[in-house]
Amino acid sequence: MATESPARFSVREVETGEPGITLIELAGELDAHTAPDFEHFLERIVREEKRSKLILDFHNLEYISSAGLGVLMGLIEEVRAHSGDMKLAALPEKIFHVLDLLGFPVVFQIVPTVREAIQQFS
Amino acid sequence: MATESPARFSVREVETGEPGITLIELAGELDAHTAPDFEHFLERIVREEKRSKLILDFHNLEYISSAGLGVLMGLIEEVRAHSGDMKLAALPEKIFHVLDLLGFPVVFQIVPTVREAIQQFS
Amino acid sequence: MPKSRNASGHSATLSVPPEFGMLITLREFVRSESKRCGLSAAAIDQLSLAVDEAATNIIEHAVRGMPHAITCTCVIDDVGEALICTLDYESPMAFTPEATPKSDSIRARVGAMQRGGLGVYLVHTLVDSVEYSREGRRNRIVLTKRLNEP
Amino acid sequence: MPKSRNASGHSATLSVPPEFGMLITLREFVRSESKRCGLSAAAIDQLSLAVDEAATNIIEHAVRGMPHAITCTCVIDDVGEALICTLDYESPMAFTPEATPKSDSIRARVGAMQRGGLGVYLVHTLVDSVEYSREGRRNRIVLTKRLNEP
Ligand SMILES: Nc1ncnc2c1ncn2[C@@H]1O[C@H](COP(=O)(O)OP(=O)(O)O)[C@@H](O)[C@H]1O
Ligand SMILES: Nc1ncnc2c1ncn2[C@@H]1O[C@H](COP(=O)(O)OP(=O)(O)O)[C@@H](O)[C@H]1O
Repeated sequence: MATESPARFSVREVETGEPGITLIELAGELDAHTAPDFEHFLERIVREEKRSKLILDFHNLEYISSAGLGVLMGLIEEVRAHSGDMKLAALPEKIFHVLDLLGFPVVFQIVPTVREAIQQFS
Repeated sequence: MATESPARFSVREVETGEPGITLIELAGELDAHTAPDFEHFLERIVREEKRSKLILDFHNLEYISSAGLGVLMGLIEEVRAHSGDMKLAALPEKIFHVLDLLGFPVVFQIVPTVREAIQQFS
Repeated sequence: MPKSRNASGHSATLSVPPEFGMLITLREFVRSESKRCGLSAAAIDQLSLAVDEAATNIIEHAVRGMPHAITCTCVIDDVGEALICTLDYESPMAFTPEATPKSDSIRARVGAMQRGGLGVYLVHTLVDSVEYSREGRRNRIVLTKRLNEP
Repeated sequence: MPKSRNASGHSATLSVPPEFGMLITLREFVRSESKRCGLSAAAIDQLSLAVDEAATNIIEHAVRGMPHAITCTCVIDDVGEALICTLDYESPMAFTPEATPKSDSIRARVGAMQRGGLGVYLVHTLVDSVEYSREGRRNRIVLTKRLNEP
């Protein structure tokens, strides 16, 4: 059944010009339906391509449920094991609320802007 | 049952500073449920208060169905019989489309801005 | 007959009591389903207005005050080319408009400042096809909107 | 038992097949109904996330692949103070979480980078009350969200 909207969630890599830093832009709604796409995307970057300085740009993310948060949880240790990190940048307020409620700021670096996340890595 | 949202449709009079001209601002969604409110409001102005130079500001109107258009149809002749008019101003494009489809521009003066509607009356 | 398998299994169904206060719920449902199915913004506006007009008529002329819900489903057709939106309701009488109003007669009507009579015209104008059917005591109105406007 | 009259007559009911792809439809329905009922923007976000988490669990742990729809209704309670959102589904087994997770244990879990186990906590944290019940083969989860936050 062709009932998938192409636009409800997307994840893509964006050039930063900074070697070694990977910027990933999320957009739309990240729920149990779209989390597997997100997970495959991140797994390829972390496991196959062994990249470990990751910035996730949440600016255009409209929604996240625990299914999406689980993807972050599932890969953060691996990234850190390769001396890298996964920084979460530009969180819309309502998305920050959800992460905050669950204590994510203790584990994840949450950064106001992508620019600052890049500076922290450089 | 208290299932009414206060915010789904509103109609109110706005001061213009121009004596004899009545500016009415519509906002929200005008459908078969909210059309009676709109109709009572307009009837009071036209029948009880005998005002006849009316400008309807559509700028904040998000939706209109034929039930709302019926209200306009039901009072336009009366307004004109009192040497007045009912001008429709600042229509959002998607609302203009609906009126245009039905030939409303033949009957109603549709004016780009409230300011121009006021000038036409003055 | 509309393809009834489209109204089954894999789509969401909204059911609303026959009250005008539920039209907004119905429109929002059609908007969110047709967005999910990939309709353009203009097509979403057209389809949700068509469904509102059809449902307004169902409530006004067929079932207001009756206890039976109106149900609505939206699904993509089997070939992936159109969204099929079905309204289904119980009614003592069948309904099929005798003739679909023509653009000229609607414009003449509006030009003469006659109130009413715009709903059925809008339904038929805003979507690509409209089918009416009856099965037992239930009427069904099926609106089809192509995904790619011609 | 939840007041079952609230799930009847005067409210809209959405029914969706138990598929993750339907979560967005469910959220949009809860959003539009709770907006119509006058919930604040923040409360709408919280309730729709709570419903999503509860429904995700229903699909994941109870009914995925089964033919039965999950139904959802949202109504204002009799005194006009809260929105009652009910999820209802057929399942071979009852479900009531043994103990609601506490904030500390969730934070410890997250701090230890353990994946999962956040859904039930979110459901209970984001709304004012959660009731679980079973009637015949149907489970019901009733989420209550106050209209005026304390
Ligand atoms: N679902 C329906 N059931 C019964 N009669 C209907 C239905 N829809 C439309 N009608 C009939 O068709 C007529 C034309 O409808 P419409 O074009 O919407 O104009 P209006 O509702 O303003 O009369 C109605 O007056 C009514 O008699
Ligand atoms: N509706 C349900 N039916 C059956 N079991 C459920 C249901 N909801 C939750 N559970 C059980 O509760 C556990 C905790 O759920 P949750 O907090 O959402 O975390 P997760 O789903 O990540 O395990 C689940 O693993 C599952 O065993």
